[in-house]
Amino acid sequence: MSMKLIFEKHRDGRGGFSYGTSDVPQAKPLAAKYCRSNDAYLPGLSELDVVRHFTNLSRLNFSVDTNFYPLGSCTMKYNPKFTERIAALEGFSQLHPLLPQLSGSLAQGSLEVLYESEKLLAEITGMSAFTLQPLAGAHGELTGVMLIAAYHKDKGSRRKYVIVPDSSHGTNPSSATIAGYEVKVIPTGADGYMDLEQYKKELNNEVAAVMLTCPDTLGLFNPRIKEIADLAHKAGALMYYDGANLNAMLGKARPGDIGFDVMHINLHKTFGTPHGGGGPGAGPVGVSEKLVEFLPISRVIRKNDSTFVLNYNYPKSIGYIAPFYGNFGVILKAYAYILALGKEGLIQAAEIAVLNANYCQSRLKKYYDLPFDKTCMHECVFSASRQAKNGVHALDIAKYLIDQGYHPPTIYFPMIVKEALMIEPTETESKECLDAFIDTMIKIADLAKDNPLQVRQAPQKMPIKRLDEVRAARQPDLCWKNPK
Amino acid sequence: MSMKLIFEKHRDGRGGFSYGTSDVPQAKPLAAKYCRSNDAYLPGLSELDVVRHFTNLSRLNFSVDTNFYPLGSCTMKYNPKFTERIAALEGFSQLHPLLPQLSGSLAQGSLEVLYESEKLLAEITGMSAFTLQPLAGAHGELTGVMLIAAYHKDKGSRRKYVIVPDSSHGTNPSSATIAGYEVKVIPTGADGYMDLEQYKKELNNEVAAVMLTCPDTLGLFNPRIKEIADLAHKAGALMYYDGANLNAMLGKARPGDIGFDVMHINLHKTFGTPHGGGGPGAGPVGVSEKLVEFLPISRVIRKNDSTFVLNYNYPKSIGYIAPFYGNFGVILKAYAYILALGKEGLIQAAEIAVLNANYCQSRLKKYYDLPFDKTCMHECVFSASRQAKNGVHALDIAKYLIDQGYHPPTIYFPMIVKEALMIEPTETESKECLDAFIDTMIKIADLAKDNPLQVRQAPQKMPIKRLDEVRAARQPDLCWKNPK
Amino acid sequence: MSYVPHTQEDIQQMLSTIGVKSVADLFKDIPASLRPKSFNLPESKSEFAVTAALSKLAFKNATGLINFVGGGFYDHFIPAAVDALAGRSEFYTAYTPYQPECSQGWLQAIYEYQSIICQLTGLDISNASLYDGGTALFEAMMMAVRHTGRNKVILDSGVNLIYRTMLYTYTSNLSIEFVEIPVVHGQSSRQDLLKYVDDQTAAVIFQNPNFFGAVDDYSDMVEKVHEFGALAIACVYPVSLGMLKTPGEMGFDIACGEGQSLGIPLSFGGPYLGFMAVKSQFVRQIPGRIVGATVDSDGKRGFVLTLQTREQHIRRERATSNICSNEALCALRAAIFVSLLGKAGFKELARQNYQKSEFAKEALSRVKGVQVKRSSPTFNEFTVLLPCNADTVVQRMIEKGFACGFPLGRFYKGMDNYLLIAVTEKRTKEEIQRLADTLEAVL
Amino acid sequence: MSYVPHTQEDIQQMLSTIGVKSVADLFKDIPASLRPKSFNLPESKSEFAVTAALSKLAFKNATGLINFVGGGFYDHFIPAAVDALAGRSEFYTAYTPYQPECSQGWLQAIYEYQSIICQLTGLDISNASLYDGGTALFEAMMMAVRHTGRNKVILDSGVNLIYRTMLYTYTSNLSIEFVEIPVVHGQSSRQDLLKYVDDQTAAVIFQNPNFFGAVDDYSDMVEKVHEFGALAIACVYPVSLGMLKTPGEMGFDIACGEGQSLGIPLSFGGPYLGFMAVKSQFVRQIPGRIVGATVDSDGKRGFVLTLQTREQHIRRERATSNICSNEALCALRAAIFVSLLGKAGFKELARQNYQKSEFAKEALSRVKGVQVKRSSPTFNEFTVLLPCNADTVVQRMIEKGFACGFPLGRFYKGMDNYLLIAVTEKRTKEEIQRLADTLEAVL
Ligand SMILES: Cc1ncc(COP(=O)(O)O)c(C=O)c1O
Ligand SMILES: Cc1ncc(COP(=O)(O)O)c(C=O)c1O
Repeated sequence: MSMKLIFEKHRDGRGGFSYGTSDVPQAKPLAAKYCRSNDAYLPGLSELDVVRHFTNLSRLNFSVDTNFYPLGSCTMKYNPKFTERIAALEGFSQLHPLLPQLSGSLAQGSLEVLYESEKLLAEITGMSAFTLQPLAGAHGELTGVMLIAAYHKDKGSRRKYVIVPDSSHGTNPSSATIAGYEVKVIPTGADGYMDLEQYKKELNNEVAAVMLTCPDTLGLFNPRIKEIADLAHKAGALMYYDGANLNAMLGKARPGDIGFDVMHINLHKTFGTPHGGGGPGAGPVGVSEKLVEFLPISRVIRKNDSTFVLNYNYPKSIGYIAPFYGNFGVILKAYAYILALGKEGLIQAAEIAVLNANYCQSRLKKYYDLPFDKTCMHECVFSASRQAKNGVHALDIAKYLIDQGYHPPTIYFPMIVKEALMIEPTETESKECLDAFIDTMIKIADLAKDNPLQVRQAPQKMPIKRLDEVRAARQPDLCWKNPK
Repeated sequence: MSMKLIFEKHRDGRGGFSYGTSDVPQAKPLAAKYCRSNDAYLPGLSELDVVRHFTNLSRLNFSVDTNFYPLGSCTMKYNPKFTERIAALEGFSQLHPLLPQLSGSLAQGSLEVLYESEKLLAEITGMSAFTLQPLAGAHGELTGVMLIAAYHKDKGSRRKYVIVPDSSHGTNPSSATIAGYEVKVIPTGADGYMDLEQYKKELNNEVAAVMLTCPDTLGLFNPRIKEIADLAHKAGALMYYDGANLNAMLGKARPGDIGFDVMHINLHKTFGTPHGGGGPGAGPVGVSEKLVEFLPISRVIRKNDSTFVLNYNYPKSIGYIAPFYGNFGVILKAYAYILALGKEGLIQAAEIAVLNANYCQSRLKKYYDLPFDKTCMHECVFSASRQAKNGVHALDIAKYLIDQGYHPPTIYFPMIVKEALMIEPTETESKECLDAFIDTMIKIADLAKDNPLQVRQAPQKMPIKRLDEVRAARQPDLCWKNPK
Repeated sequence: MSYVPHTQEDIQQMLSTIGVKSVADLFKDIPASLRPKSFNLPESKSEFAVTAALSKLAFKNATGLINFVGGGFYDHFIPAAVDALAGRSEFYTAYTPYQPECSQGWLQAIYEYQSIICQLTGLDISNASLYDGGTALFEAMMMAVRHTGRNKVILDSGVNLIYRTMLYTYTSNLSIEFVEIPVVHGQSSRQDLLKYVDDQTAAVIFQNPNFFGAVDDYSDMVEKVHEFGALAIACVYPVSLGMLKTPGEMGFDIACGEGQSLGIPLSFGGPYLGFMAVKSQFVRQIPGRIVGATVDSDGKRGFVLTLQTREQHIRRERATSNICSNEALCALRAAIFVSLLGKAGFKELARQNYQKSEFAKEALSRVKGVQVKRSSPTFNEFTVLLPCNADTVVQRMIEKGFACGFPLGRFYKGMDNYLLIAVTEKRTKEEIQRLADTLEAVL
Repeated sequence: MSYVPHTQEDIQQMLSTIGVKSVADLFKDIPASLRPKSFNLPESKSEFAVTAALSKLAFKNATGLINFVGGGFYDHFIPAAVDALAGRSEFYTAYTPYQPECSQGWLQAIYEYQSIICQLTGLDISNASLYDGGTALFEAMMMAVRHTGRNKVILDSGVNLIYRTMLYTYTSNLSIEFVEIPVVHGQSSRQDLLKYVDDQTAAVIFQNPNFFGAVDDYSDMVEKVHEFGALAIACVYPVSLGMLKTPGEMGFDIACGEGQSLGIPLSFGGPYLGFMAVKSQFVRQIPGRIVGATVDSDGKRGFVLTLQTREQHIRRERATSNICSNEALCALRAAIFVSLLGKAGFKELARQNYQKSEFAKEALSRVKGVQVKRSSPTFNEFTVLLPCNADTVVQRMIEKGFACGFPLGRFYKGMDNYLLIAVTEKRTKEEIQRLADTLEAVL
């Protein structure tokens, strides 16, 4: 079933939603020169047809609520339903962000949520303070690097470089560039960790920061992480912690204790807030004591009478990162999630996430190449090189999994692993679910030997087969064209 | 994909929802003789697995929001989403029904909804007053017949019979029996209407009531309906109007004006409230002046100061039909629906429902036998007799439609039409949707000639094929059995 | 709002296909004399306007009272996942699963619901739902009347007055003879049962916990009932079955009741959920829809509506019941609710209701002038005797933010000073203590 | 609550498969010295307890104020179908549609969103969403800087101060030179533009309607900007595009802005929706994800993420933007919102905003002491001059139940007596009249 575009269902003179007749008298119309000459060509359908369109569209997606979704680096855990109910409360959902400008008393509940969330995140990570403004992980990275720049500037040193390992997520080097730095890339050594010698060579007083993911994108915790941090600090550089993989660390290690100076958290990953289709996220940034004064404004302050105020008076602040206080709705859900799990629940999440990943790794390593055979953290990264020899690539494996009802793992990332298959089961999946998935993966490994074509022709059961991506890029068709 | 039962996903020691630790001290346990000896064997799953289970189950259903659903006699129109938002408001959804017993002031909003809904329904139907207590259409019928019995008893006459036409819905004769009457069935004449001569013959002073659907289950409006009512009244019988087909009559004719004494409305059909899987419904009963005193208690009264009270003081009332005020949530949604559509909207609903049905009838009558070739109202009833000669029965047509993504029409009802196909498109379906459906029906008529087997083997695209219904009835397996 | 998709052009094309000039022509069978005498309805309104108007009405209802009112309808917490799942369009906007191939989701869910009801009640067969507790009780009674061919029914007066009134209403045109046996010290009088039960008795009906909250073991009485060939019917509160002896264990033939406590909002009286479970021998007598498992032509398990020959759409005037639309969405909520809680959660729910109610008894028994009735054990509801008219106390407590209980004088003569107090898992220790303190203050 | 399904038995079996004794063994790579110095978090709570606690906080926020505050973020009505559809699990709990075969629903919905944005703005290409209006503006500016290889940016001071502040923040470590041109009598100063625009200019940025609500036709200025080879960027309010001249019609190269008004709740500042549309020549420069149509191996239309070589996960330090997670669910809401309204509904939405705002101007201009600024036409927001400090008036109006507008003194020196008033379609005639009357009373 391929579906018509909603524009293709349009009929002139058909409409859905009605605003009723306006209760105010007709006004003098706006002068024509300020007005658009034609109405926007928007789809006109009845409400039922809009409902049917989007309901049936939704049914074409895999999702956590319907499928196992072990998309590595994305922590696609179960997102509890109850946090939606809270975010929908009128007191939260309909609050205008400018109301605190009218009177401090109008948003005390939301300010308390922000204040308490910051405190909880600080305790979870061992950082001194947080800003909740960044709107996603990458946005947090950018904010973090800007804080680092402000710090160095304040010290009177204009440094030029940011160091990232070659296993890093693409957002890391990109964020560093956008914040005005040049990027130095350190290769991964044979042991799966960043090459320490190379690192030492590159480290000097031109380096502003070292950006690391920990556990890294191979799912490994680098036991020499502290040494790396110490070296950076000795060179006057700051340590940035990409918190995308924080799920594995909850209650097990804190970036602050390790010696990181700045970090972001992907609230939407670690703390289970829905981000269907790619967002919204939230990327709060935590800093160590020496960077607190540079945090974005506003900041929420608790007064002695237990009321909350927004304080804009931080002369060294870098300024505004978001128009207001961050993605409040996301922060609120993450806050509710943290309260529900509590200390034990968060530790359990980390432990079971790691258990699940190691279980997958153990059961699959006979069948797929494991580039670095170590205890992993929340995810394990295989290579399909062995299968690729028979023409069955990571992509083919992904497509075959789709036919079996599984969302594929992340593929071809990290880039340093050929034919990478990055599996992050998360803690909310049961052993039965993992076993069924693993059995399917084993079956694919067998097929790759016995009947590679079957894998390469997948998917067959989906509404569409493989798409022509080259054509998509060469002859871009990026929006529906008005036929008239 | 056939799905495991939720019980089959159970694991001992696994649980979903948690109540947290109780904040009160341990109490002395209840004596063992009052307690169950074993815990109920209920499924233990994580919340995600429960969510995934029911989400994936839902995906196995056709529904109005995903499919055209022309199920005759059921008025499967679009149910607006906004009424859900209203019913979920805390002031409505969390109101305890006994609160008016504590203080009249605690439920003024809900009492107003009930009061105004009754008034609107009375105006729509031309009846004098309504009770909102009946919980579905059939429950309304039972209530109505009980009111009729109370009326006759009050007049000192104990009548024995209720007359129904053979085209009537099964609930009519059943309700009459349960209320203590014997049923007399009048056949349908060659013209598609109740045989008037037969009717006159059966009518006498032993007849308590005549129950009619109008338009009837063939979708026809009987132009002699008034004559039928007059005859009944002359015999001292009351006229009962089965309102299941009221959708066609909105603003076009009112049962009260025609001379009906008692009627029910299927709010969940005509006034668009969701009743997934078969309910909940609501079957308010309206009566003419002479029956008002028998209505169930409580009744909502508006006082001079515009406040509302529940009045239980009606000595001739038949008593309690429901524990409280009816299916309040359903009534509330229907009330919102009526307010949104307003006068014009309701008339339009009737007109377009009838237009859609006649359009289907006109385009299909070349291909399927039309037992009574007349202008129909909201639904048209075909017979698949012609196709049956080639072994393609109504059931086969239904199954083939399923494969094409259509919910089938009602089949084999009304029973007086052989191989009946009862198509009720409703007003919320577009011409494009009808055309596509009609084209499919025509294709089936062609296949019935050219390739009957293809139709008879349907469905092929569903998660299951045709089921063994005989086995289901002969070896009933009606609940999951605890394996231990 | 209008939900009609037709453009003027559509209408014209359709009319010409039909071969008539105007929509009015389609209504020509309705004689002019039968056209509406009036159709005075308000004008169409926007979604926003209706939402705003009804939100105002919602605000006119009491919200935020701390609730200790039960009386058969309870303020339990409903996990958010219940709303999310039951609200899925494919459940919400389908209808009765007449066509199994495109309704397996619904059919399996109902089968699971039936299985849960069987597990809770300890009986063999459940139907797919009935309207509510009261109509379920009526259906159960009629089933016994049909089965035994007798017409005398013994009603324990611990059965909710609302339900007893419904039974009387429904049978006013039938020849059923009722006998009520009294509740003595909160429990049903064995002596009176023995006095009245006989071989003319079709059914004996008990409620557990009874309306006053009292819990009993009815096994001895059920045995007596069976000696006379009558059926024993239990009206039960499902949440209590996480702890209490089941109807099945006590030997009851039929268990039924109100399922609202299983994840269904109070919603001012409905929609609720009538449930019914019976011993297997009554499989062809039980009213209502039933889903059964079977296999498809490939031998794969699937589910269908079954045993339909009992029902009105086939059996017409000889059907076991006239029910057609039932309360499927509420049954689905119940199935989801119980599945979310699971074995352990459901037990814990019952436990916390019991514990908190016992704590409330303790707290209230320390209030001067309040006498907690303790003649029988209770589950989560109990009666207290106040030193003055309960109605007045209730009014004062409302002003303090409490719906402190149901004043029994409303239902029972001579009980004007009694209050029926329900304590669910939602009530915190602090709220219960505050109830006691506030009561002390207003007395 | 715990959302972990593992039983003790599961854990034991899994550990033994892995070949370790305990879960702790899995964390052995973390040196003891790096274990948390503290992890002082509250205990786990039940869903009910968390819901109850946060409901209390929600109540501490203002609800029920009649809202006339805009400032770039508007109180529009959101049809219930938007929530119902965007909340569908298969949309809600999926992620970026990297795998097109199991994500066609998302991909098509984004393609439709992109098409809607193009229709609204009159431009050719839209991306799949950016974080918010401010970051979208930053991305647009950087695109111009990259494209032109220049680093001077001219900013109209009618651009929301919040966004201007964000631009300054983001560029503090980059060498961008900003020039602000003043707003004179509510409109952007042509004279000043001519003074500053030159062949070093990368971009000129306008906002329409500007922060004071003033509407302009920027065509003449865009022409000038283009004469110098610079790009013209418009920051626009989507709802206004149901009436106002589009960025495309005025010749803008890039349109961007805040999409909150398209069916996204105010929610105290987010999640919101940054949108961006550009002329087709910038197809390979636009930041963010983009969905394109293509065909599958059977020739059937399907949708994919395309032009990914612009993006960070491929291009890394040379990407056009660092964005990864975006605001997809908000974009979906916008697509559904606009689809529900349709052509006619969207136009009517704009019309009612305009009409009601004009009515409010009339009503307020009759209030003694209030001066409605009328130097420029406006859409749904306008400024008034009060006879006293706006802050004080705002306080008094809050007590009367109104959030009567944004006191401009908070953002602009010397504007302490000015109030910025927004009037959306939600405000009724009666409410607007009451605003005027109450203002009269408190002044
Ligand atoms: C390791 C890593 N870092 C950073 C990011 C960027 O986070 P976001 O998508 O929230 O911007 C991701 C996202 O997938 C990631 O996996
Ligand atoms: C004609 C007719 N009458 C009565 C009923 C019974 O209504 P309900 O299902 O609401 O009990 C129906 C339901 O399908 C019907 O179609």
